[in-house]
Order: sequence, then structure tokens, then C-alpha cells
Amino acid sequence: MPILSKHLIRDENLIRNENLVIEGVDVSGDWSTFIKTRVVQDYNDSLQEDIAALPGGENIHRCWQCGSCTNTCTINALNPDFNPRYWIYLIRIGMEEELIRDKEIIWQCVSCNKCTSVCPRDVMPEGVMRATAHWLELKGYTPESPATIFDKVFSSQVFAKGKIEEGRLMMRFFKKTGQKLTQDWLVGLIRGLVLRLPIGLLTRMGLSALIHPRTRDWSNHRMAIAEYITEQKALHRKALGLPTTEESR
Amino acid sequence: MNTPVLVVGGGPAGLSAAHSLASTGQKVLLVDKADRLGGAPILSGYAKLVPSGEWAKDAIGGMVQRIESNPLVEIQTRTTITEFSGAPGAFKYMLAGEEQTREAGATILCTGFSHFDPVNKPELGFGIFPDVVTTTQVEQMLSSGKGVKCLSDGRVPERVAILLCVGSRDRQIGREWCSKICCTVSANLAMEIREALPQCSVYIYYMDIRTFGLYEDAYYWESQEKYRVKYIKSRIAEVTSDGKRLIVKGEDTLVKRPITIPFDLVVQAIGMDPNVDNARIASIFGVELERHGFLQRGATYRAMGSTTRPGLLVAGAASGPETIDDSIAQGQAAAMAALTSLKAPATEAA
Amino acid sequence: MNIALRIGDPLSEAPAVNREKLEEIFEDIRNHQLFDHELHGCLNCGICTATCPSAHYYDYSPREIVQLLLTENLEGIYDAMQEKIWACAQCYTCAARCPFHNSPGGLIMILRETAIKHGMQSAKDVLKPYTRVLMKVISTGNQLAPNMITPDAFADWGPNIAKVKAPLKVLRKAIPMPTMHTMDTAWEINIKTSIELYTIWEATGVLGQLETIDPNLFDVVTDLMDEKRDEYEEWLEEQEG
Amino acid sequence: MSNKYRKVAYYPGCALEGGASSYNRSTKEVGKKLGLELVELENWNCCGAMEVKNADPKLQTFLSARNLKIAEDMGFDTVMSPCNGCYHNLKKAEYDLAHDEASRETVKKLAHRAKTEPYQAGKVETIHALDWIRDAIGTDELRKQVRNSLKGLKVANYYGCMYTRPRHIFPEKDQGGANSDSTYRPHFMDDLLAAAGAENVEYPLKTACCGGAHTLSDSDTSTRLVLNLLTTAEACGAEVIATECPTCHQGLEMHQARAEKVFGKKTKVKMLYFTQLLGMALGLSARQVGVHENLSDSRSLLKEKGLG
Repeated sequence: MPILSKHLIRDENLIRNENLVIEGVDVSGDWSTFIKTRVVQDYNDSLQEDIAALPGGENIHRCWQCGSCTNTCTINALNPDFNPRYWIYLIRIGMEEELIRDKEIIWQCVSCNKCTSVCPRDVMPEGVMRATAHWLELKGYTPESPATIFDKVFSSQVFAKGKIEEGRLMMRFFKKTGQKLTQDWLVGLIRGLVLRLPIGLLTRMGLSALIHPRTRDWSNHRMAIAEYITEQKALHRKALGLPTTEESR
Repeated sequence: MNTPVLVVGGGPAGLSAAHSLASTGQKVLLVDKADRLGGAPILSGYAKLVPSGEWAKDAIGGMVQRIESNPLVEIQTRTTITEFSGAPGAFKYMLAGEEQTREAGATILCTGFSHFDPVNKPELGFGIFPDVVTTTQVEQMLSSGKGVKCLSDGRVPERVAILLCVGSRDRQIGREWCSKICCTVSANLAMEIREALPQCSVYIYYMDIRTFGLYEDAYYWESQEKYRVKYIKSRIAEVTSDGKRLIVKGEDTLVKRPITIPFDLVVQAIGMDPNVDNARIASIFGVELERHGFLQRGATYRAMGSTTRPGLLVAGAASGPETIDDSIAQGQAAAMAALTSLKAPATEAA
Repeated sequence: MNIALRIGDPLSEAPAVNREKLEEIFEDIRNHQLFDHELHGCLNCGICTATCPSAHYYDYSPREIVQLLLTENLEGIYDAMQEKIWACAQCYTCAARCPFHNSPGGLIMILRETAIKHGMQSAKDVLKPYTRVLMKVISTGNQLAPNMITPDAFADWGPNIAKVKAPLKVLRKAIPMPTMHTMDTAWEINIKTSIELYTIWEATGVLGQLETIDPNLFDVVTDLMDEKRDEYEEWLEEQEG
Repeated sequence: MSNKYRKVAYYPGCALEGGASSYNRSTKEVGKKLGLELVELENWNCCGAMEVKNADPKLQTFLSARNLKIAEDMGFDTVMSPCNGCYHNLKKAEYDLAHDEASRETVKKLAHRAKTEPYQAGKVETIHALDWIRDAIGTDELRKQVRNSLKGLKVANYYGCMYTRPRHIFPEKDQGGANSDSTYRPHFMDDLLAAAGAENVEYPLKTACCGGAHTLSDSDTSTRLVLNLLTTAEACGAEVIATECPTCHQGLEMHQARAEKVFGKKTKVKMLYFTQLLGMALGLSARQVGVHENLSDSRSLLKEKGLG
């Protein structure tokens, strides 16, 4: 190795046999070490269209890589690897493998919309982040992220009742993500609050957790939304070349 | 008004200058070394022009017809100037093959440019691989109606790469200028290819995109938004072949990774060189060339189109890379300067 | 992938390098007599990286190095000097292609010299394997001799190492050309030549660099040189006497 | 005092019915005190917050369009929402319906299936509680009505994301001058609290993100973002962060506690809804504006400042 160490080589590009004997000769270790090229050798022409077919990704093809989105990004400031411009580029050009390397962090977008506000080409990067996170899940590259689970728990409550009740929402989310129903840091906070609250209000809050807030005459809406979601899901899966129902997978 | 103004070169600038002069009643002698008028757009068979979208043979062809039918314009094709002397208001010159000296009150050089010959960049594969072509060749494919095809076997390409800055912005081959029009022309061609071949992906490899002014949204944006042309920030270093397809080798500078990508057709956006005859033109007409070999401009603001020789004017790409519409405008401006110098040679000839 | 060193990262345990130090390093680079010759400007076109053989295997891009220098990104330059600059193979294909006539390979050379001057760990680590060669040159005037070819030193020879284990002394006798049949030198060097070499190293700063990079080796080497010089003095005296 | 916005439709949204009851209470109390009338939307539904948008943006448009249609049917041309999320979504729905054919079609289709009439853009104006008080009362009038000035209270005004971004859904902003709020340096809340006597500190993170989207799904990120907001506010000399969004407010409260518990980073700055501060300035008691219902306890600071 002509340089100090292997930092400049991705692990997956380093081939090395620790135990290899060929025709009776031990060729393990250094002798069998080989570096694969890191050169990009082809584009996946359909990746951009995949993302564009999902909600939020429609304008991705407009990007001209000015970098305003990444410059202003809330999460990029915390983690330089979170780079909307870069991912948009990978998608546009079709560097799928490269994109999948970051599959664990793309969903972390906080939807602060700074990028969408500054984008001079109306790419809506925030939407693209969402579409990309969905794409990763639909394609099976990642399990559903906690954010997606939360979105689903929340949305299903809205779709079912027309309204949200926060206590129930939290409980359901913690349950779905296998977390303790009583997060340590929340307990102290709520205990402090309860001590300050008058009995009447407490009773009311208790009641709202039992009698769920709901929008009246919601059933028509519930059905309309359910039907629409089924249609959209089928459309998205079709656009990605996936079987149109999840069950048939 | 009796002595014709000499216009050298019958491309967009020369046609425009001749027409402008004639429309004021001024006689003109229009000389061109080629066998017909029209300059690069006609001789090289350009397709649709920027920014009008008109076919070159209609747009520039129309200008040619207008001149050919104008009784005040004498046309001499397949002709060059062999001698040139005199002062503003009384230039003397001789045409090749003639014995007689002619006279001109004013002279406008509209001698244009030469397309860069990409044989000078062998690493980019032109002349080695038949499917490496120039923008000019693609223009011809489109304008001839034969369609965009691979020259090796006539197949329709599925993936086309357009390489910008071939023969421009390259000190290795002594070309430090930007050819000004290739970005826009390439975006235009990319859209035409996508329109003709919707299944074909078109990639443009660029270092900067210079679709200046109003070309920005009409070409750069439109090609992305409507035609899904893909832009990759990379200057290609080499074009090779795996025996089946062409391989372009570059660095995708936005992801900091080297790339070697297969293509069916590689189009080189060739730049604008000084006219290959500029050295001769300079010595016959007694004008200076600027350091790259284009005709040196004189005063910039006092008179449009002046050269380093008083009373001798220049218009169009002879003095540097230029667009067709600006060449036409410059032709007209030079005609105005010529008329002015004929009227008041002592004060205004610059 | 680990990043060798992050500058000024509040979460990193590594101490941040202070600004003065970074500026001092950059001044040394900037004031190198070849700097302006190797760098004119940059179009960010990437031709250098496209043709760079190292870039095809390492996370290394000559364009990036040029950009760091052009934009005077002191932290980035310092960071690159920890590892990246040693990935260059010094083939200078970049220089042959650059449309701006830069020489990224030449810039790397300047950065390497500066890394040595500042005694950076990367330089120490990279140059470590050359200790044997240096010792050989100093003591014998040869850079490579048969007895340096040991299995330890050539781990990456793999199965071919068996040949090294063979009786070299005998094998050398089989070579038809005159080989002096020695193991510790490849050819004989006149002591005067050695002394001249020492003078050149001293005058050009090579020994100064060695002192920065490996003080122990420097001590050993200077002792050796002193011995040789004494030997030479004695010889001269003998000649006179 | 203008007649504008004196009686508007009121869309509290789920948060104000739940955990942010103190924001709901103080908004109503301040309105009452100032002689402004709020008529709650009949049988409203959740705006979909960020979560429905993430699932499908057009569904969120539909949900908000339904609420706008209710306001229209009740005879209102203005709907006021104190919650940034609701406000944002109504604005976004308005924008999409005005500019995007696909959104119009989807809303029409869904309304049809739900056996209702679709809302059409341009019928109802959406305003935030800030616009409401600022435009109906104005800072001059407000100043006159102050009974218990916030003098000496150092406040950082925090507006968050959804009040300002993306800018194209708020065409009335960024018009310059005092009467148009800025998406880059909003000042309506500053103006109101200054009129109430507060000493606003120069706070550079007015529109920074609190990470509300991932309060539960990526808590560490949210905590880091909130901690940044809190420590910066303190560095700017603020004793209180004034808020105008239930998600931000609760996010600040929860992650202040979490930062202390999980990262051992303690901050002292308090959070109060701007309506709570205004209410107390107008002479309402701390209890009347629901200070005790906030998750975090700011009573000792208020006592110290002679408020409530």
C-alpha cells in the first residue's frame, strides 16, 4: 500500500483473502490484497423518474446544483453528511448505489422548508427528501423509519377520526416503535405539570383521552381518503416497477 | 455613391452589411472565397438556429436571396482579394484573377471564423472512433433530415454525450477563449435530439454553463425541465471504446468521483477558431490580429467595428466568437460606420 | 470510512490545530519557489482527476487539492496533508492534460516537502520504510544491496518470497557478469564520492529534513558520516605522509 | 383601531384542544379583553400537520380545503389560526388550489367522493393570531390598553419554520415596511410585545427550526436543535422565549427537560405563548392565561417580574 493506511479506500473496495492457498502455495494476506476501482461506471437512467413519480419529487429534474438547499439546511449544520444537493444530484444522474449508502439518514429531514424557500428553481428539495425516503422504503432498502411510522400513526388517526388526540398518538407511536410507554424524560415533565393543574382540568384532560375528539359525520371522508390512498399506493408501486399490492410481494 | 463599398465575406455579417448599404442606395461589391454565399450556417449545413428556431437554410438562405436579387450588389464568389492599399475614402484593391485595380471608399471585413478541428484533441477520439462526431455533424444530420444516427453502423443511439469546450478554454492547445455559443447550441441540439428520439438519454458534460442572457431559461432551463437533458459537471479527459460502445472518462466533480461511462454517440461541441486565413488576411489588408489570432478591434466606443487600420471595418466572428444575430447586428453597424466615413472621412473615419 | 483527522470538530477528541500554525504551513507552501509555476487558476473541470491513476482507487482528487490551495482553505490543506497528498503517484498526467497548464502533481510535491519540513506524522509514517535504504546509501553509497532483500521487508512478494530465501550468495556467483560476489553492496563506491554526497545533502537541506522526521536516525547517520569523514581525513593524511 | 378582523372564524386545531390548551385559553382571553370576536369553525378537522403531507401532500390540501370551505359556508372571509402548522397548511392549500391544477383536481375528486362541495381558491383569507391582533388592534391601541407593562422582561421572539416558509405561500409577506411581515426577519410578534412593554432582545434564531417534525421519532436531533435555540436565547440575554406555535412551544419545553436529563445540559430560559404575555400585560392573571397549564413552570420568574 503506497499510502499510510486504508482510510482513502472504502471497505467494500478492498479485497483481501485471509486464508487462501492456491496449488499448495499460501497466498493469504498482503499477497492477495487488491483494491477495486472506485470509478463510477454507469448511470441508472430511471432513478430520477422513480423519485419524480412519488409525492414531493415532481420537480427534481429542475435542479442545477447551486447548493442553496444544502447551504441553508438545518440538519446539514448538525451532520455534514446530510446533503440534499448531493442526493438530488445522485438521483438525477442515476448513481443509485451511492444514494443507498446514505439510506440511514435521508429520512432525518425536519421539514423546516428552508431549502424550498431558497431554491431558485422551485425543486422543492424538502419534498424530494420525503420522496427519496419513501422510495428507499418502497424498494425495501430500509425498514420504515421512526418518522414514517409516526406519520402513519398520526395520519391513520386523522383519517379515521378527523382529529388528533396527542396522548393516544404518543402511546401508539411508542408502542409501534417498541419503546417504553413512559419515557423517563417525559415522566418528570408531566408529573410537574400534574402537580400544578387544578382537578377540573385534569378531569377534562383525562376525559379527552377516553372520549376521543372526532369530527362528526366523518365516515364519507374516511372512505374517500381510504380509496384515494389505495389508488395512489398502487400508482406509486407501479411507477417503481413493484407489484401493485404490498401483499403480493 | 458610385464607387462600391467592398464587403469581404458573405456570411450573416457580410450579408447584413451589404443589404444595409444597398438599402441606402450604396453600391456594394460582395466577395466570398466559397462557391456560394451564406457563410458557416449554409456551408456547414446548420439545422435550427438559436434563438429564432428557424432552419438555417430558410433564415440565412433568405438573406442570400435578398442580396442576390439586389441590383446594387455585385457578387463575386470563389474570389479573394490579392492586393489592398490606399487610405479611407480611396482604397485600391485587386481581385484574384483580375488585372485591373478596383476602388472602394470603405471596406468591411466579414471574414468569419473556422470551426475548431477536433483532430487537434486526439484523446477525445475524433477521427479514431466513427461515433465521435462534432456539433456541426449533428447539425447536418438534423438539417439533412436523415436523423441522428451512429456513423459506425447506422443504429439509433440510446445514449448521447455532448462534451462542451472542445477547442475552447484550453491552454494545452493555445485556445484560451470561450467560444460563446457552444453551450446554447448544445442545449438546443440536446433538445432536438430528445424531441426526435424520446427514448434516447442525452448527457451534457460541462465545466460552466454559459447560456447568457435570455438563453438561460429558453435553453438551459428548458432543456432540463421539458426535455430532461442531464448536465454533469465534468470536463472529459478521454474518449475510448470497449469495442462496442464509446467510453467517456472524466471526473464527476460534484461527487468527486472518476467516471467511465458508456455512450453510443459522443458529440464534441467544437469551438470557434480564428479563420484559418487570418494571417493572410492580416497581411493583405494591413490589419493587426489580437493575440489569439482574431482580427484586432480598434476603438471600442467611438465607432462600431473599427480595426487597427483607419477606415477598414470588421463585423461578425472575424474579430472573435460571435452569435449569428449579433453578427447580423454588427454587419449593420459596420455599414453605418462605412456610410459615415464616406460622408465625412476626415472627422469620423475611425 | 474513518476520516484521519477532523480539524476543530467540537465532538472530536483530537486537539484543534491553531490558526497560526495553519497560516505558517500555508505560507511555506505559498512561498515555495515553484508554487506560481505549478498553479495559475482552476476551471474546476476535473480533467486532472479523470486522468489520475490514484484517483481511480483512492478517495483522492487532484482537483480537490488544487481547489484547497486556490481557495486558501487552510484547514482543508492541513487535513489533506495528513494522508491524501501521499496517495499521488507523481505521474504528472494531470499536468499534461490541465487546460489551465497547472501541475497538480507539482503542487503535491510542494505539499509533501512542507509536510516534511513541519515534521508531520504522515510524513514520518510514509518515510519510515525508507530507513533501510537511507542507511545503505550513507554507509555504502549504494541504495540497494542483496542483503536488504529479506522476507521481512518484502511481505507483499507473496509466494515469490521463496526465491529470496534461496542461497543468494551462491546464486550471485552464477551471474555471468562481474558482481564482486558481495552481499552488502551492489557496487563499490569511492570514499571521496561518499563524502561529496554528504556535502550535497547538507547543502540542500536533506539532512535537515531527516533531522525533523527522524531525530534518532539522524543521530545514527551523522555518527556514521563523521566516522567516514575521519576515515577520509586519515586517508588523506596517509597520502600526504 | 380598524374594523378589519374584528370578527373572524377561529380554527384552533388539535394541538390547542389538547396539550396547548393554554395557548387556546390565552388567545380567547386576549381577544375578549380587546373586544375581538372569534367564532370557532363548526366541526373542523385536523389540518394533517406535517404528517399527512409526508404521506401525501394532496391529501393534506384536501383536509385544509375542507376547513376553508367550512369558514366560507359560515359566511366568513377570514379564518384565524394561532397554530403555525394549521396556519401553514391552510395557506399552502390556498396556494396549491390557486396554482396547481393537479391539486384542484384531487380536492374536487375527494370532495365529490365525500359527498361535499370542494373549496375554491380565493374565497377565504387565512391569517395567523399575530396578524389578527396586529391588524385588528394595532400597536398604538395596544400600548394604550396595557395595564401591567412587561417592562424589564427580556424576551426572545421565536417564530419557527411554518410561519415563514416556504415563502411563496405567503404572498402578503416580504412586501417591506412595517405592515408586512418578513419571512427572513419576522417582526409582528416583536412589535406586539414591544407595545406591551417587553424588552425584545436581538435573537438571530427567530426562524430557526426546533426539529418539531422529529420530536419523538428522532429525539436526539430535536434536542440538539432546541438546545441551540435555548442557549442562544440565553446568550442574547433573554429570560423568556415568546412563542406563537404549539408544536415549537411544546418542543422547546420537552427538549429543555430532555437536554437536562439525557445530555446534562441545563438551561434556565422560560417559554410563554405570546398571547400569555400579552394577556398579562392587559391585566389578566397568570392563571387566566393558563400559565399553570404549560408543561414548563415559569411562575417564579413571572412573580419576580411582578406579572400575573
